[in-house]
Amino acid sequence: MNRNDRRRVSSRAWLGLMYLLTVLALIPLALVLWFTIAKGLPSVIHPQFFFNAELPPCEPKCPAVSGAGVGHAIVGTGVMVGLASLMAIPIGVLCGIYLAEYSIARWSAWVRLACDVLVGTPSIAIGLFVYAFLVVPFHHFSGYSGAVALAILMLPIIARTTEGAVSLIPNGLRESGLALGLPRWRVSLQLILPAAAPGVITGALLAVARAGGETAPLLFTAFGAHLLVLNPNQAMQALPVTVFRYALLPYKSLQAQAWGAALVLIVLVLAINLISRWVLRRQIALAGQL
Amino acid sequence: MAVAGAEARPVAAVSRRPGDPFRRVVGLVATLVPAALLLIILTLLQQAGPAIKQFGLRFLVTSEWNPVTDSFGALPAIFGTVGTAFLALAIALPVGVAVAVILAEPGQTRIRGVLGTGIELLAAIPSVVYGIWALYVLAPWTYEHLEIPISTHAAGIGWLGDPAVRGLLNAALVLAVMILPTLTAISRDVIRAVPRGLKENAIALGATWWETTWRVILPSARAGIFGATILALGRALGETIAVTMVIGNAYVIPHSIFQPAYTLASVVANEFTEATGTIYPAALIELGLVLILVTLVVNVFALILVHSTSREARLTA
Amino acid sequence: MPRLTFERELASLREALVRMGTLVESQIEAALDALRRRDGSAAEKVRNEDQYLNELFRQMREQVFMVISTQQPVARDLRYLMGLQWIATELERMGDYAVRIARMTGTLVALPDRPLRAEFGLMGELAIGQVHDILEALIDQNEPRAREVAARDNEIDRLYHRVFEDLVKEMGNGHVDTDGALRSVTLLLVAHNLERISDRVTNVAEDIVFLHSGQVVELG
Amino acid sequence: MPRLTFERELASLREALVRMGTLVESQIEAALDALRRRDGSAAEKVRNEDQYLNELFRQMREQVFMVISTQQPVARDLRYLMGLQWIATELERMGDYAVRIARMTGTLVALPDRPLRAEFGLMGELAIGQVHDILEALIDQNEPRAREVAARDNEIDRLYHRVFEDLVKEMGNGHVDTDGALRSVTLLLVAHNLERISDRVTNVAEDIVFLHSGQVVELG
Amino acid sequence: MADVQAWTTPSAGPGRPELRAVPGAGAPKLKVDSLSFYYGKFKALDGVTFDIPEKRITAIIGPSGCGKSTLLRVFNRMYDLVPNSRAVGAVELDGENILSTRKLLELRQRVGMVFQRPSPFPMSIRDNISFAPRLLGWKNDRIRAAVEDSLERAALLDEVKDRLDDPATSLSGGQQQRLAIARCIAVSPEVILMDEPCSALDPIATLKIEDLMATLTRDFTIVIVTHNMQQAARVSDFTAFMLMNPDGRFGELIEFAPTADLFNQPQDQRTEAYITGRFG
Amino acid sequence: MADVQAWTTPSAGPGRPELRAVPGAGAPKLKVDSLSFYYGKFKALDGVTFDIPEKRITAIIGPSGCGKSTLLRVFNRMYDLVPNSRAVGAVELDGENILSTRKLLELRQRVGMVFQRPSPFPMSIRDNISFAPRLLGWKNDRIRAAVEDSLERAALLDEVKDRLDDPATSLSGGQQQRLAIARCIAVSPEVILMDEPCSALDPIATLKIEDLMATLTRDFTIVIVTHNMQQAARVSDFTAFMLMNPDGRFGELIEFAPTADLFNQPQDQRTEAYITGRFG
Ligand SMILES: Nc1ncnc2c1ncn2[C@@H]1O[C@H](COP(=O)(O)OP(=O)(O)OP(=O)(O)O)[C@@H](O)[C@H]1O
Ligand SMILES: Nc1ncnc2c1ncn2[C@@H]1O[C@H](COP(=O)(O)OP(=O)(O)OP(=O)(O)O)[C@@H](O)[C@H]1O
Ligand SMILES: [Mg+2]
Ligand SMILES: [Mg+2]
Ligand SMILES: O=P([O-])([O-])[O-]
Repeated sequence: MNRNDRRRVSSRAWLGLMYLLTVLALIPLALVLWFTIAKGLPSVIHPQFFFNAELPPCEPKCPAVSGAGVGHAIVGTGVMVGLASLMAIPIGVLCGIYLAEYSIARWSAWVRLACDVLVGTPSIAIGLFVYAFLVVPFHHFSGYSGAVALAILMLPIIARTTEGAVSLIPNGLRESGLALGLPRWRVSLQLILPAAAPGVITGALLAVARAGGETAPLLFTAFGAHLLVLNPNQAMQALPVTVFRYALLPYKSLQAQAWGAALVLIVLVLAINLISRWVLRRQIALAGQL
Repeated sequence: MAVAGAEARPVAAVSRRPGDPFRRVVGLVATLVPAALLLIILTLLQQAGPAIKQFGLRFLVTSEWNPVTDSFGALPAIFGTVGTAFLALAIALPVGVAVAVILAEPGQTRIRGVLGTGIELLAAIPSVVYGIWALYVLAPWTYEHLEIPISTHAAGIGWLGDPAVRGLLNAALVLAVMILPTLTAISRDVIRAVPRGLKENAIALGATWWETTWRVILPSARAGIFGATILALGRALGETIAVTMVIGNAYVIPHSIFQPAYTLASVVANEFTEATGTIYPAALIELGLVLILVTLVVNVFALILVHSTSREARLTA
Repeated sequence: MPRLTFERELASLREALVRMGTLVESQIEAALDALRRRDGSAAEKVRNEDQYLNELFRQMREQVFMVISTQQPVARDLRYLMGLQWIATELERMGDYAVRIARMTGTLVALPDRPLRAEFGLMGELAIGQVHDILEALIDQNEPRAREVAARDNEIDRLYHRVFEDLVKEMGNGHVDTDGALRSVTLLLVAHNLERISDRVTNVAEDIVFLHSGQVVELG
Repeated sequence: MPRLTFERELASLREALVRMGTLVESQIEAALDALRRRDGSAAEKVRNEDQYLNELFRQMREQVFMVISTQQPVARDLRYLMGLQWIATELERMGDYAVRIARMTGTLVALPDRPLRAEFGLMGELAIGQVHDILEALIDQNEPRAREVAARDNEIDRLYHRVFEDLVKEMGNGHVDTDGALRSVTLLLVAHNLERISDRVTNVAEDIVFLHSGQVVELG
Repeated sequence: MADVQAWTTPSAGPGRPELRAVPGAGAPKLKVDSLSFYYGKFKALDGVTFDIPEKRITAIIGPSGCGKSTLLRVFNRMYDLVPNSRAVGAVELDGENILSTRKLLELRQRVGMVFQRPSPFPMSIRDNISFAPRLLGWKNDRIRAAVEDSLERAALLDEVKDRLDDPATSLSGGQQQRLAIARCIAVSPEVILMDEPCSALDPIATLKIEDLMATLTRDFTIVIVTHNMQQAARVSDFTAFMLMNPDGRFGELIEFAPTADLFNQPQDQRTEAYITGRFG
Repeated sequence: MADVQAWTTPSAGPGRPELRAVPGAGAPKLKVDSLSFYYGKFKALDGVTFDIPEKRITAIIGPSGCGKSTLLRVFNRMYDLVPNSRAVGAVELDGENILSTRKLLELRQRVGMVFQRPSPFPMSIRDNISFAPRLLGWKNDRIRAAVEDSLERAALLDEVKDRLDDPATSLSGGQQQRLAIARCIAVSPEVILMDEPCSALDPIATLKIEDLMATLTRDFTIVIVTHNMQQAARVSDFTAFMLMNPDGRFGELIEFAPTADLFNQPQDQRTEAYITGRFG
């Protein structure tokens, strides 16, 4: 077997190995999905799983009561993530545009560093910060503080992905726009940004999904609630918190609830993804051809 | 003629350029990010004040954690955090890059499409879901089918002994699964961004697929993959809930990777709401600070490395 | 696609060439006319006109240069350009012949008058006709026509030889004085030049064939 | 940078041209030699050789085409190519004159022998000398030399006019027979052709000036 | 190049050739006067002086890095994008100094630009052209007219008239470039700058563009930078040859003359060396 | 093109010209025989048949999309990279069929390729060249010799000899392209394929490469695809003109002849139209 044959064979071997690893990487996904559905579905199919927002009084000693719902948690997550997005997305996008369009500016280097550090900042720490900054002064947990925490969490993600997407746009587009005598802000916001839409959107979605799944920053900001709350100025429940709390309780029924909540959470997150992609498909298609 | 033309003008005019208001506006908005970061650190410093005053640097090197006697040390938590993170990275990196290489192969065959979306789905799953899955499915399984066999075979090797249902390894495994998508997604994009010419040239020179990938493509993508790694590492360090659920929450430096441990984040998550008094919460907040510090160190370190490599990266791009 | 600029250049070249052609034609006509009418001043005029012809030729050649160096023509286009240039050269030479005839007229005017033999008229008409027709063939790119025109060449040759023999005989008959000899020789050279003109026409015909088919042929 | 291919093409063209030149030179020499020795077969040979000259010319022209269409020369390069081609044309024409002289030799051989007057020898040498020297000027790209060679033209003209007058007088003196007249006229035409050759040399000189300086000049 | 026949005094090296010697060349549209340009410390252009005649095509040729693009980008102040770059000297557009004007947007509407790679905006063909007019707040019918007209003038209308709403990116490279031209003339500029507009196209598309340029000179003054000497020779009426000064390391204008002259009788040794490919 | 003088029977349209009519052209190196090529359903080439003579430069010209690159990539089986593409017919390299060989690595060592954009590997100049030899497991001194030699032959040695360990990316575009050539001849192939090797370079670098090619023909058979007709005319001994069949939408060989003939006396109307720019 001469050298070239050996090379051929080893190449094949490596290729096989890599495919193997890829499949390996997908096993957890399959398992997670499978178990979440298998364990979550039974409790989800009860209608009162959603609507009966009552949690039995657990103190001092909890009789197992089934049918406690997660409706309020869904609402809570929706409200807080929504508020957070309202805060984070515009700022994040503008920030990203600044980073990309004026990357030569010295200040942008610092902003970029701040973003990187903030992305790396543990969500729990952000929770602590918001607790100290918003909860302590107002003496009560609130949906607002939760939203702020999530917003801080989303901000750097959106900024960096936006920057990435915008700086991928060929410079020719920018120059063509400016050469037509258009002011810089129009070019950036009305020409470049739409062109970069796919990247920006994926970034925003990533952030939303991340925020939707976050627990730690909410533990001491929104804290959680047993009832349906619409006023963000009070403590609010969020799906991840529900999962976290119930899962760790030694009651089978509540653990079942946790699984159900987890299922709902996954479905919601994926739904956000798919829907928004579908809504923006034309823009994505156009920009995709660049 | 030219000279005459030049003299016709009293002074050669230097170009003036009007200011750029748009730049000032977005610049201002962008400033919010550093501002937020600064605010976070300052607030936490202020909140952790009492603990810092009391323990000073000892806090980082002592291992005791006793709310009753109000004596606190962060060492075990730091160990747990760093340990889980790097263990997770060690597991996830090779897999992630391998997947990225496969996904980056040209030609959208169906199977690759499936794999790609699969990986992206991994990213979309909330960490708490991983947590509960790990808690009720992964941990028991690994206990039975990994930890016990290994420990029995590797009897005598201390850090591979004493299996436990919840422990360092399980936390690391969960983390590995959670950071895999980050690694893969970025690495894939970086590898895709490697100019096709490089690959074609290598192939045309009679290199095999593997030689091309290993000697040409991956080196070109080095800088980018490194960046992805750092991002993943940061995520692993800060990850709270999933870890909290499977790490076993034992405030010690475990003698075996199977043994329960604790991470900075987990401690805060578990104890902060019940924390009373002045020192106790302050200490917890200081843990948060330490956590930020660790991530900060990692990031800055990374930035320096990236800067040194990125010059090369720019050349190779 | 049409290559606007290049086509424009070609057109203006063709046109310039035609201008040259017509001028040459009139020059020959004028020269022969002067010869018939023994008109010294007219002959003089022909000689001056030639300056203009040469200038046209110079410009034409220059323009060909510019077109080649700016438009990088190949294949048919290049052949066409070169062909035009060659033809221009021939035309310019024909102009020279007209001038020579005019000079000889100058000589003859100084000599005692005698009736001009008919062949000269014939040869003149034939030559002029050839020049005229070859130009037409060039303009409407008519290759067969060009060949036909070239074929008429031997007609002129025949006349030329007859004139030649007659004149030689005349000189040989023993009673010609110097003037007579000079006159005969001069006329002989006139005929010679006319014959050369029609040779040139043949060359032009060959060039026309070339610039359309790319074939190098020997006519006449 | 050198543009290897192009330079190679140019070299081979220059060389081909020189080959033509030397051939022309020998042709003229041969023709005059035949004339002096009244050698009909030698004259015949000159006429056949001309075929080869024409072939050389055809090939040369073709090669110029190929170089222009494949190498897109501009400025000096283009001038140089065109110049070479023009010179080739002139040389080919000189060859034709040699052939004519040979033909006339054919005529003379048929006539009673008479001593050839000295001017012919002189004119022949002058002409050949001119051709030879102009070729040298071309090869070592010596522009002043070319001008100088062209200047010698009037020398030949002087001789030509002397021969012309003498011959006319001779015919005018009243006792020449047809043969004599024919002989004189023929010789006269020989002289005429020699004079034309030196005119061509002038043209070549002009071309040389052009292909080096790009200036269009009128010499002689 | 009918004018060129009448050209009497070709310019001697740099300096401004006598434009009035060219009948019909009209007044100079752009007067460049001892223009120097700096990228920070680095001097990219030095004392460039020449006039660009109105409604003619002026080509700028020269080896890579000699400052062609830089010069071109001075004419519409594109260099403003480059931090601490600065131009010294004077460039007059119809007598008003470009370098000192604060009316940038107006300037760029008067001086359009077409770039090396056609970058169609990610929208429909129609929107590509109406983009700028709309933002300039034109009336709808005026915009519609402008779209028609500019497509027409860019020799693109016939090919796209029944697919105006397809994405512009679905066009071929050559069509995209003509679209870029249409987009640029939609705001009816007076000068059109082109930076190697054909270097990304195949020969056929290139010749199409060249023909288009020939027709455009009826209404516009065109300045084109091109690597391709033959192209400069084919399309332009005047040619400027630039070179990187070997010791100073800055670009300077070596020769400016009518194209036909420059390619037949270059006045400067270096020009001849360059156009005959004997350079460097 | 001394040979060409002696060319007697120019080819009539497609089909294989009599190579033996060209003295010194030697045996055909590559015999292409009724080659068709498919990208999945799409037929990119149809019945291409001609011979590529040894140690000569053969140019392939034609409008964009007519299948030039495709044809070239058949010669070293690059198309294997494109999923479900397939070649039908026969291409013989010294008599052995390329299409059916399983020894790809060996084939690609015998048939090197240079691409449009020079893509130096992210390593030092030296390593770039020793890349392939190392894979072949050559001894170190042999590799060192190969580096020297190929740089020498690529006319690059003088410019880089004292910076062999700098990153290859620090070279200029033209140098990078010559490096690519050096890298390709390091394993001493018999045939070199070039796909628009100069379209990313400025004219000076281009002429450098062209001269280099002229010298390389001493040892190599070169096949070059180029958009630039003038370039094909300048460098090549033989030219193949390809065209997209209007109705069939597949590329076919229209004419193959010695370059000088093709550019002076094209046998096919379409060829003439293309080279004179009257096309489409
Ligand atoms: N943004 C910039 N910053 C600093 N130097 C620059 C910049 N742009 C160009 N240069 C330098 O200015 C000089 C001229 O650049 P320019 O692009 O004008 O040359 P060019 O003639 O257009 O080259 P090419 O023909 O390759 O486009 C070059 O040496 C280049 O390195
Ligand atoms: N990977 C591919 N998959 C499908 N079709 C392809 C692929 N590559 C090329 N084609 C098609 O094959 C035809 C020929 O392509 P090819 O690149 O060979 O043309 P070309 O002559 O090289 O064009 P250019 O001169 O622009 O490089 C084109 O119509 C192209 O669309
Ligand atoms: Mg440029
Ligand atoms: Mg191609
Ligand atoms: O980072 P988490 O809060 O999702 O564990």
